[in-house]
Amino acid sequence: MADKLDQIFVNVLHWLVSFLPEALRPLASALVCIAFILMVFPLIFSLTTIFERKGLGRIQNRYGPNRVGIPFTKIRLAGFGQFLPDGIKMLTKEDVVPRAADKVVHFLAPIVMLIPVLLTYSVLPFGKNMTLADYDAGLLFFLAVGGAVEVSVFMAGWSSRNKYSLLGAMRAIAQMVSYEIPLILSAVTVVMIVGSLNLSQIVAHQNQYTCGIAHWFVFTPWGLVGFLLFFIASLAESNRTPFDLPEAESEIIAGYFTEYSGFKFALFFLGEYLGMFAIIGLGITLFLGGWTSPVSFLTWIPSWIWFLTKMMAIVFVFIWIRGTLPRLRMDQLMNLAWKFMLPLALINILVAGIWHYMAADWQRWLVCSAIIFGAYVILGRGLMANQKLGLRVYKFAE
Amino acid sequence: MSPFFIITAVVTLLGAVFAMSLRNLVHCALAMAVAFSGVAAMFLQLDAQFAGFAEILVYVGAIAILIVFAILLTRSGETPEKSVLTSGWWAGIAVTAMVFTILGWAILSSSAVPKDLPAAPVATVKNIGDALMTKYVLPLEIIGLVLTAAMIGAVIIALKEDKKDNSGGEQ
Amino acid sequence: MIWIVKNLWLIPALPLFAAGIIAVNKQPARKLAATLAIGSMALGFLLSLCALAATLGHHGEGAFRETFSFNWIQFGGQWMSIGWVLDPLTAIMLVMVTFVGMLIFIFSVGYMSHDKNFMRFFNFLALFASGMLGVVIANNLFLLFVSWEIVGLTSYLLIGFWYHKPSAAAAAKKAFITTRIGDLGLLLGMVWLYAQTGTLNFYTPEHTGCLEASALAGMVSKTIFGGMMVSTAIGLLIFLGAVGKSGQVPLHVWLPDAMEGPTPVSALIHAATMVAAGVFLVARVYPLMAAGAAPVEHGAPITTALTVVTWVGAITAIFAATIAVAQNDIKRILAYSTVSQLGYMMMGLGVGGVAVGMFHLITHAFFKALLFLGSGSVIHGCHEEQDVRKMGGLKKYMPITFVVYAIGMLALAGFPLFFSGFWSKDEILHHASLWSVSHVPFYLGCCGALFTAFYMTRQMGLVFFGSYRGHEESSHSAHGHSHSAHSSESAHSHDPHESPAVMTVPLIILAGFAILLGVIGTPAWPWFDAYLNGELADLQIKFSNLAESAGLMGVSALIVLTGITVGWILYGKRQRKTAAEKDVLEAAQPAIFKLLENKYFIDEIYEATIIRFNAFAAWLCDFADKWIFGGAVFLVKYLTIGSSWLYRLTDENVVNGGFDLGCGSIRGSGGGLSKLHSGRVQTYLRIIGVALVALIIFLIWGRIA
Amino acid sequence: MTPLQTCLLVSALLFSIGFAGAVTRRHAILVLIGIELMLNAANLNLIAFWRFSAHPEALTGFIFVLFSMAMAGAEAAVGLALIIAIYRHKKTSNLDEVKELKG
Repeated sequence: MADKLDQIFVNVLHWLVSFLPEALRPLASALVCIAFILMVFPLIFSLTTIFERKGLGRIQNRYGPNRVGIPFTKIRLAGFGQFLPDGIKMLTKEDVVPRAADKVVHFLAPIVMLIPVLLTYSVLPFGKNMTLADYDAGLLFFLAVGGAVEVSVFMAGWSSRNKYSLLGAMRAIAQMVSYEIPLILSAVTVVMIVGSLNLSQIVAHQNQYTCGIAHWFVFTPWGLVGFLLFFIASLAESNRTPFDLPEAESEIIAGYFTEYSGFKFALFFLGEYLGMFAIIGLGITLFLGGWTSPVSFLTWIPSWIWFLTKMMAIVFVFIWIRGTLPRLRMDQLMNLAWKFMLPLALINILVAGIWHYMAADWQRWLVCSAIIFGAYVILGRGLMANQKLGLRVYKFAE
Repeated sequence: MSPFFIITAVVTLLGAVFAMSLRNLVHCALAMAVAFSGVAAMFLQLDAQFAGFAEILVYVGAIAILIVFAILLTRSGETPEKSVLTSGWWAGIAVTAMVFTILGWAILSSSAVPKDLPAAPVATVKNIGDALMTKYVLPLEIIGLVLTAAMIGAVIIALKEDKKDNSGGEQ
Repeated sequence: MIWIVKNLWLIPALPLFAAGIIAVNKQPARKLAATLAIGSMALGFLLSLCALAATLGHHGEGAFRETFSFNWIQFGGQWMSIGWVLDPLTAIMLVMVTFVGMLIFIFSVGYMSHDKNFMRFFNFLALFASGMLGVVIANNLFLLFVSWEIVGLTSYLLIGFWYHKPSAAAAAKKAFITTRIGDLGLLLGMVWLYAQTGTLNFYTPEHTGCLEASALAGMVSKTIFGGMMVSTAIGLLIFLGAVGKSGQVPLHVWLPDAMEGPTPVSALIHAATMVAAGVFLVARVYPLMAAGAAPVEHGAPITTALTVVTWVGAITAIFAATIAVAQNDIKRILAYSTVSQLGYMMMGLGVGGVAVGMFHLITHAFFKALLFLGSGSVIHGCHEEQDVRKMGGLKKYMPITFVVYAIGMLALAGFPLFFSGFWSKDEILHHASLWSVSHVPFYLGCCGALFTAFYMTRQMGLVFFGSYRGHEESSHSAHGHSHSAHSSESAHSHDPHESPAVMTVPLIILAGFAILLGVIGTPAWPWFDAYLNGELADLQIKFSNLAESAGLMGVSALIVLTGITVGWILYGKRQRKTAAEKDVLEAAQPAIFKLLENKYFIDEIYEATIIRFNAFAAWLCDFADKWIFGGAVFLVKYLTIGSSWLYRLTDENVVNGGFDLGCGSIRGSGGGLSKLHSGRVQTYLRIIGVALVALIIFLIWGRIA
Repeated sequence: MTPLQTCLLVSALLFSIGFAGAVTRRHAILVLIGIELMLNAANLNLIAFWRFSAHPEALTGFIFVLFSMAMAGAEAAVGLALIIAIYRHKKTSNLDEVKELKG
């Protein structure tokens, strides 16, 4: 029964495709999968926007949206009906294009944004046997395609002919390029241990249990550090607080999509959130065991539920961080990436190598933890060396 | 040849033509990104999955962005009013024509071309990694060294060198 | 294998580490230096006791012998292995060296307390101890040689410790160079031995070492010129090293001069241990020396090598003893006494075997260290005065020193029955009297014993009896003689004073041993002999043996008593009045006394012969260098100058003109070509394109053709 | 035409387009873009030869492409740094005006 529930989507797909002739089946199943992804993830996106607004509201001691429910009834759904009027409003707004803008590029930018983001979903394993394109070099595909988002950001920023947009775009690109390096390097550790770039194999490698605890990589010293680095880098990659300088509505008025409105803005918005989901999904796959259960007695819960649960948990952490931390300065942003995360990620690769080649007993835990801790302390001190941290003095406020 | 291949080839060549002929440099760079994506797609068609992904990662993700940055840093993002061609462009066209003619002639007249299509080769990541780490480990190390040297060299070349500006608040 | 065998290396390594740590420490850290050095020696002493216990606990066939070797470096296809051996010889030497060394280190803390180079001193001392212990434990002539040279180096450094004194620097050089002559022999012997046996290990578990039967048989069977066995020749070369180190005639000249070093150094290095290393070396390679001899029922086997050893020892013994009679420096007397006693040891090795020589070595180490330290105490007490004529009556001022010094003196003189020196010397004389080759060494030894008793009594009489004669000197040279060490004391008092406890306690301990050690080697209970030969099982007191040698003992006792009596009459009862007064013997026999005082003019003879020859050779070389080789160089120089002048003429007039012409035309054509070099990248790119086309055409065309 | 020849022709075209741009356009960055296109044409060539060779399992052409990509990255970084440096010195990136090395 549990197995049936687990494989319900796969079986439905097989059933659907079985009506077609043999030659068309692969194409048809791909199309069905794409349709499915296009249905599910935008839905999650729209729910997440409400979730985020409500969460932020709670953190900031407000209510957040709590009115809109099912029309013509008294059912309010705690405000979760809000996304529908929001979406309708967004899609029906006037599409304003600046006169000086480079029209073609301006038009293409949101599309170029959305395509690579959607492409990345093709390699993520959402559940057992639920990978759309099980590439041998899946991780490389994800990172390569994800890198193309930068082009769209540039296109948006440059084509708007607006200095805020351009500034925002340049900031975004600099930030993405910088944080892509620790992101990739922290993923490399997993590749080293698993010996494959295939995401399904990476998940399968973590789908083992000792004493009822899963072999998630986050439970190892290098994996923990890798996950934290990956987590920070993915915050930056998805332009979330505290790395939201490119959008910084209080400084440069939403950055590279200042000049976008209506449908195009919705596309950007969607693209951004889908990118966030994708990179969280990758983080889950690499370090948190993908669709596997953390403890062996919970394996009866369907794998896709696990995946979505983990994803939403991390989305919640993202929202929590957004409500908690202030925005970084540009120099702090760059220092963190180049002087702290990059060396730590490199050392983490070394540690993963040591982990791989040492015998599996307590000594390797000790050695690996010691190296990482030492590196953390030294790098942290290096990062803090030139910064006079202390209570802020408000010169003009009083 | 499959229709997919023809489509990608056409997209690639069109992207290349636009990259070389548009007046605005940013458009050129974007067209170049299209051409590179097309080349990557062709790699995929030729069963070189890894190379295709690497192509996207390197060219679209890195080099295109780098070029865009260089365009903005040299303040050439605007469409120029003057001619965009060199003084001796006609000679260049002539030489290009010669080059293409001779290349095409060489390709078409070559007899050393296999007629039959061999089976799709296996280039799994594992094979590539094995080859890189065993047979080609020396070139790999050298390429690493070259990249490091290039990075340091690029940083040094692009550094501001005049010491007079150091006192200013420029960051 | 017993753990101590495997860890025997720790004994030399501990002082080595101590030396290293002292060397790298910040300078004024006296406590650390002294603690480290003494601590390392104390630990070494404990380990040595363990080693001794291991050898004592052995009950089996033959002597206890365990080795531990490992490969060290590779020469061509062969491995040089080094290692260590534990046998009774090693064990007894280890105990002696570490124990005496420890006591002397403790003594040095007091003696050197005012020296500002205290740390350097302890550094060198610890290094020396490490080298010496290395010599002792070595199971390999190579390791032995290395340690031997470390010992030589530290000896050099310590003799020249007060290098600002020219005499000390000269003495250091002399010691170093003289012992080098002997070491050359040792090195040659070592190389030859390696060539013959293919190994330098003394003993191996497989019995393939160079001192074991198979190797010895091979060397005995070969002869060189004059029918001399190879083993004998090698043995004699090695013995040359021992001669240098142990100050045997004719290489003894450095040892008395070495007394320029601080007194603990004299005691440790130049009396107790290092100079005994030569004796130890001969004892170590004794199987080589004795190889090829016909078996004899009593005493040592008779071979050419051992005969040479005996003769050299006997001559040294009497020779040095006579010189000692006429010396006035307290340390110099002891130095010649040391040379003489080393001669006895050599003689003992030659006539009686390892046990006889080694027994005297051990007893001598204790009482000679005692005497040297006692003299150090005296010198320290008398404000660095070393001339015995300026002492006198110290019995009153320094009672403890007097008692222990008297014990040492009686032990050295061989006072009957109660002192260790008597038993060990008597054993040598006993064996010498039974030597079948010649009786001359026995008579020489007896004369030496007489002289020994005499000069020691003389020294005692001059130093401790009568009245103090130091005032007359110091009263008018007090300012020139003031030492920083004593500046804190009351200025008017120049009386000698007793030394502090840190100096006297080691003296007392050593004195105890100087008496007691004789017990282990009496003819009645020849434990030492048996121990070294590995016959520990059946030991009981045999008074019959005592009776057997009673006659000789009587003669020996008579000789000693005669010497002491004569000495007492001449120097004890009848005290000299002033320091400047002539010596009694000088008054009686001025010529002989002069000869003895000047050490038989050996230094002068060396000066006149070897050194002059050396200087002549050096002058010859200098001459050749200056005129013959130098002339050739000058000739070449002028030839070069002349030819270069010629070249210049040619160059300026002929070559340059041609080149100027050529350059003009090349510049013209270069100007033409540089038009092609437009500086435009794209022009170049076009040219490359054309070149590509040309290349492809060429390739395809060539293929078709 | 065999598939290999098709690939080679496409590659030749790509090369020629890149070459044409590199020799006719005035802006230094465009020359660089042209060179990148030519490099890509070469890569395409290599991949095609690898795909249609008798022994593709040797991976020679494939690995060659990877190395050539890495070289291209290095080349682009240094080339763009040079262009920026030239721009800073001469306030232009027009190659017609950059001819200091004229003989």
